[in-house]
Amino acid sequence: MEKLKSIDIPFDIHKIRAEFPILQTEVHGHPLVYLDNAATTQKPQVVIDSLVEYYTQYNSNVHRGVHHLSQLATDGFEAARRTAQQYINAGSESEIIFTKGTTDGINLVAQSFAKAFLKPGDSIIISAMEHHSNIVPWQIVCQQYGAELKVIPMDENGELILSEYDKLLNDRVRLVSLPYVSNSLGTVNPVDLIIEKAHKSDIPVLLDSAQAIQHLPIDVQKLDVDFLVFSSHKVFGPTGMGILYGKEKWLDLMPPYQGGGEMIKTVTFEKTTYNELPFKFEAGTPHIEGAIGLDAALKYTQSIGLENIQKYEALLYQYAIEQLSTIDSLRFIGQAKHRAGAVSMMVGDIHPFDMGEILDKLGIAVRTGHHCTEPVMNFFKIPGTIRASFSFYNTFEEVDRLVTGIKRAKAMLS
Amino acid sequence: MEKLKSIDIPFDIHKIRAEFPILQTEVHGHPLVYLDNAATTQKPQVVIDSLVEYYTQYNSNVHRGVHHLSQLATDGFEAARRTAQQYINAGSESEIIFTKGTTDGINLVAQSFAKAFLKPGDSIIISAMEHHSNIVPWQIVCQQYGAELKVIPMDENGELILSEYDKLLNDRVRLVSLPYVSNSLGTVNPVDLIIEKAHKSDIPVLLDSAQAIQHLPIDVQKLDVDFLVFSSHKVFGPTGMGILYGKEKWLDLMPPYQGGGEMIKTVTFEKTTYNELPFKFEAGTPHIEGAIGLDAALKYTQSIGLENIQKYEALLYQYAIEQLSTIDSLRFIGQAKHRAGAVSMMVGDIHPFDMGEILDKLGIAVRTGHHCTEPVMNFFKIPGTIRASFSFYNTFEEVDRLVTGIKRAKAMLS
Amino acid sequence: MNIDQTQAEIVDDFSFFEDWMDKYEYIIQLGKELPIIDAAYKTPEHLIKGCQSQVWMHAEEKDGKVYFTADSDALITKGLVSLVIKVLSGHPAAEIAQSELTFIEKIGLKSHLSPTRSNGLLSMVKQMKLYAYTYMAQQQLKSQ
Amino acid sequence: MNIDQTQAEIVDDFSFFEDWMDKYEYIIQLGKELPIIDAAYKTPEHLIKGCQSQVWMHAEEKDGKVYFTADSDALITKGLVSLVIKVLSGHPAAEIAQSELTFIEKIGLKSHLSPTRSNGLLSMVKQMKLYAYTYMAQQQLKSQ
Ligand SMILES: Cc1ncc(COP(=O)(O)O)c(C=O)c1O
Ligand SMILES: Cc1ncc(COP(=O)(O)O)c(C=O)c1O
Repeated sequence: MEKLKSIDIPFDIHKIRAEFPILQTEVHGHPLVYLDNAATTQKPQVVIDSLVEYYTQYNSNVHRGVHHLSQLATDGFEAARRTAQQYINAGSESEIIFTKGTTDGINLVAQSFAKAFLKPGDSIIISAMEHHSNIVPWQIVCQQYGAELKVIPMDENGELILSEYDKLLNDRVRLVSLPYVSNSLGTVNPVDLIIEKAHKSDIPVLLDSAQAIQHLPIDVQKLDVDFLVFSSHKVFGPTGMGILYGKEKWLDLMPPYQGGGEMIKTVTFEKTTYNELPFKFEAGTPHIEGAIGLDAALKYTQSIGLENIQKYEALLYQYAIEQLSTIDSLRFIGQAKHRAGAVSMMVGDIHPFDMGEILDKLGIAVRTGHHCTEPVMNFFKIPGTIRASFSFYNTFEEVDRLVTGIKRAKAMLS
Repeated sequence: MEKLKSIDIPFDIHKIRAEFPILQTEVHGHPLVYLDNAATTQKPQVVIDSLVEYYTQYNSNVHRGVHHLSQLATDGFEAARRTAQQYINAGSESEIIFTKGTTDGINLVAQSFAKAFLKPGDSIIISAMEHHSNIVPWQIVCQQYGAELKVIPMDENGELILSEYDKLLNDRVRLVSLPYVSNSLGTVNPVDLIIEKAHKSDIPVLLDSAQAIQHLPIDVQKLDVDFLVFSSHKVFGPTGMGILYGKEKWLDLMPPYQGGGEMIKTVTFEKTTYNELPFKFEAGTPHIEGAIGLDAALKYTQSIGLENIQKYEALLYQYAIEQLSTIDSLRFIGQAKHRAGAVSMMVGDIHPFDMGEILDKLGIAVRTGHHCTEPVMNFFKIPGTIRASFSFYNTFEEVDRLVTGIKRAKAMLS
Repeated sequence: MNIDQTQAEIVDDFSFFEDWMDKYEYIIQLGKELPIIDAAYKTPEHLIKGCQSQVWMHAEEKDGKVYFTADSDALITKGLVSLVIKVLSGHPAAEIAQSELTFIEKIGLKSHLSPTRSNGLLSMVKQMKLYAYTYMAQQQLKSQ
Repeated sequence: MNIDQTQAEIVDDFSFFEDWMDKYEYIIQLGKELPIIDAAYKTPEHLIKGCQSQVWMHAEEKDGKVYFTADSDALITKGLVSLVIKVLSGHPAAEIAQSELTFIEKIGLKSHLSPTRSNGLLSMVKQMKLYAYTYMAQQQLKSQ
């Protein structure tokens, strides 16, 4: 810890922590050490305030309303779309679809894309390190349309084997869908390369960015990615909200996912004409409050600076790896060269569940289990891992507390 | 107004209004008269507080977490499910599915039910007074499965013609879906009778209760309804949240709607086993905050008492009809004997859009247009209506202001 | 009066009214001065479909100047169309195309109208400039 | 000692520890006293699958009393199983079936354990009572 000069740290961590009310709380008599950020992130006061402000000052249904509140709500809602657009540098607002979250976004693409493009004998490529949310939707459509699900394998370090990916690419592949960053291994995948290879065969790529959006600056135009999804709740925004970015050229060709209010131009019982993008994919009253909260969250993150966050988190991650390595019989699950966010581990043959429970009693929140990536656990032949996942509001002292906690639990459980 | 003795009014309206911060605000220099409750309802302080409390004290991802915050969040989330269950008197918690809202709920049922039961040549029955959200999802599945969409017609008063409904019922009908209360006409449909008739032929019924849940006490077991959906934001809760009630016997036979985290038991790349109810239908991180806010909203409404609300609103509705009737050349669109919530009208041939804009400048929020029920507008051959929709926090004085406002706007626009 | 002079005059007119209700009265009044589109032109091709109200518009060139006629099913919309026509009609295509309609902002229409309405207003202006550009292109073709 | 006496004793034991860490130490210790299930019974049929850890359990009747053996892959779970077995094992089926396990609440397990864990504990108890009822049913059949 002492090695780090304050000059290395690009922001005032104490000021930042003060902005997150929950970080001031205690758990079982200890100050909370929240290291479950890959599951969900905590919210800064500005996000909480934005929700309160919405409901106390301008709550109303959006679009089509002539009255004042409806105008304010519509303005706020559409401003959030522009903030999200700018955040990932999308070319147009109409490429930004509000969803319920990552899972909802993947299901939307899976269903609509399949309806437009998937034929018997086609295939969809995913990877060996998927979250269930990027497996099951594709299993469902593959079964529905008689297509095949193919998997890019990984090695013992938790890195995708790109030579195997090359072999899977052929003219029956309709789409490649994979995580930017793995939630259980921390692996940052070489997505530029993966997209480039797919595009050589005109195959679109979806990036599950649930674990990337809060750690890395993302530029969809530079990546040239076709679809990108993330969840608001994992990037300091409210629950029940997410973003699907899709290139207009694809979204235009895809049928709507859900039917209802907002997504139509005209309706008769005989024939319905759909609205234009992005509304075509947004049936029903949207999660207005969620959009407004996400807007505040993205602006907050931008005010700190994604580059600063990335720099700080890299230092923190490095420190965590170093310190955890000092624990006897601890082994990391996932040792990719390029990692971010989550550190997964096993300590001897201690059951992760036991470890998690003891750490909790010490005020340290980690997640244990398969992290919705059962195939990853099967690959490593383990029941689950202990996962500590970091955010920019975590400190080096908290890493120390984690290490001390694991040591203590280990003593009890060995 | 003076005719009403305070003894008739079952609660202290001033105390209630004080609990809704937004009702204390001004619009264009006038105290806000919010009469757009059918679009969305305002939130009492307890609901706003519940969100703040969640994010400042126990925000965390639910289920599977060993740590303290995750326990609290899971407890809160599952408590909300029980509150909703009890609110509509469902037989079991596993029959309560959290959705994004009414539209999401209808789409879920349409897709999953159709996948399990809809065959070419079958039909689905809806009604002439549907919201688009109860038309388009059925159009989509009917087209997909080669089934036919049939429509129960209505009369000039906006009442369904039940003798025509009888004629539509036959052994190729797979499901009847209709609104409990119409959002553009205010009609309260005789749903007991409609359900009874359908059940005689073993046909399940879905009730779109988006406009019923905030006005009437609902008992799904007494109604014996098969599916019932509503939106949180229309019953004083947060946006992005809704409830689907479904009888276990149906939900068990229906395949999941979305794939992802939470809805699975085990996942391998070859085979996925789905979780049990209600989780089978809840893929991805749920809208935890939304559930907690809905919980607070339903408890708040219960503390006032649905019977009291119904009684007060009936008086208010009656008063509004009486007072509006005094306006020359005003005609009501929808004159069903049994009505609740919304009053739709036209004043001479004044364009509703003009009327809405002038009323807004007087601080009165009404909605104008087709209210997502274009077929209803086509039926009455009008471009739209002026719709005032009431909640229990509206007052008799507000009705007076509406009447005065319409008179003034009429003078300007004639 | 050129385009900017008319704009200045309108801003002046509106400054008399303190209350928005009065401004609306005035806008509605202006609707009655709208040069009404010939019934023959009230066809789908001349329709600018807004979200809640409809506008039909027609443009004609005479002596190097562009004249607009229009109608709407809503009175306030009609008044707004009338305002814009008052500013732009009867001027050379080039001037219309290059004009900057600052009066909309100045009289507070943009912030006071519902966005549905003000978006409608903006798309109307866009449509009128499009007409102007079309005439300019035609002149260009003729002169070649 | 009958079931309630054992419960009282456990409550007493736990009252010595102020800190939950000490209670966990004790629970883990108890796991080591668990009568381990015969390897032959460690089969899927004997598995009570929890959300994060697994428990195998076997029941046997001898001289009118029911004896339980078990195992788990997690130490804390093992300790909890051990606790429940300590209370219920070696008693007549009828007593097991009718027992009320108040000690779980009393020593604060229900509020301190993760719900995953405490739900697991409850389903374990349920399973044990089910065994007991099964034996009672068998006795009933025999006696007819
Ligand atoms: C009768 C009816 N059905 C469905 C809906 C759609 O509800 P939501 O937009 O909350 O999904 C509404 C709300 O506008 C409605 O009034
Ligand atoms: C890589 C990845 N994909 C998808 C998801 C699903 O996100 P959500 O549950 O917010 O829909 C997660 C979150 O757990 C994730 O980490």
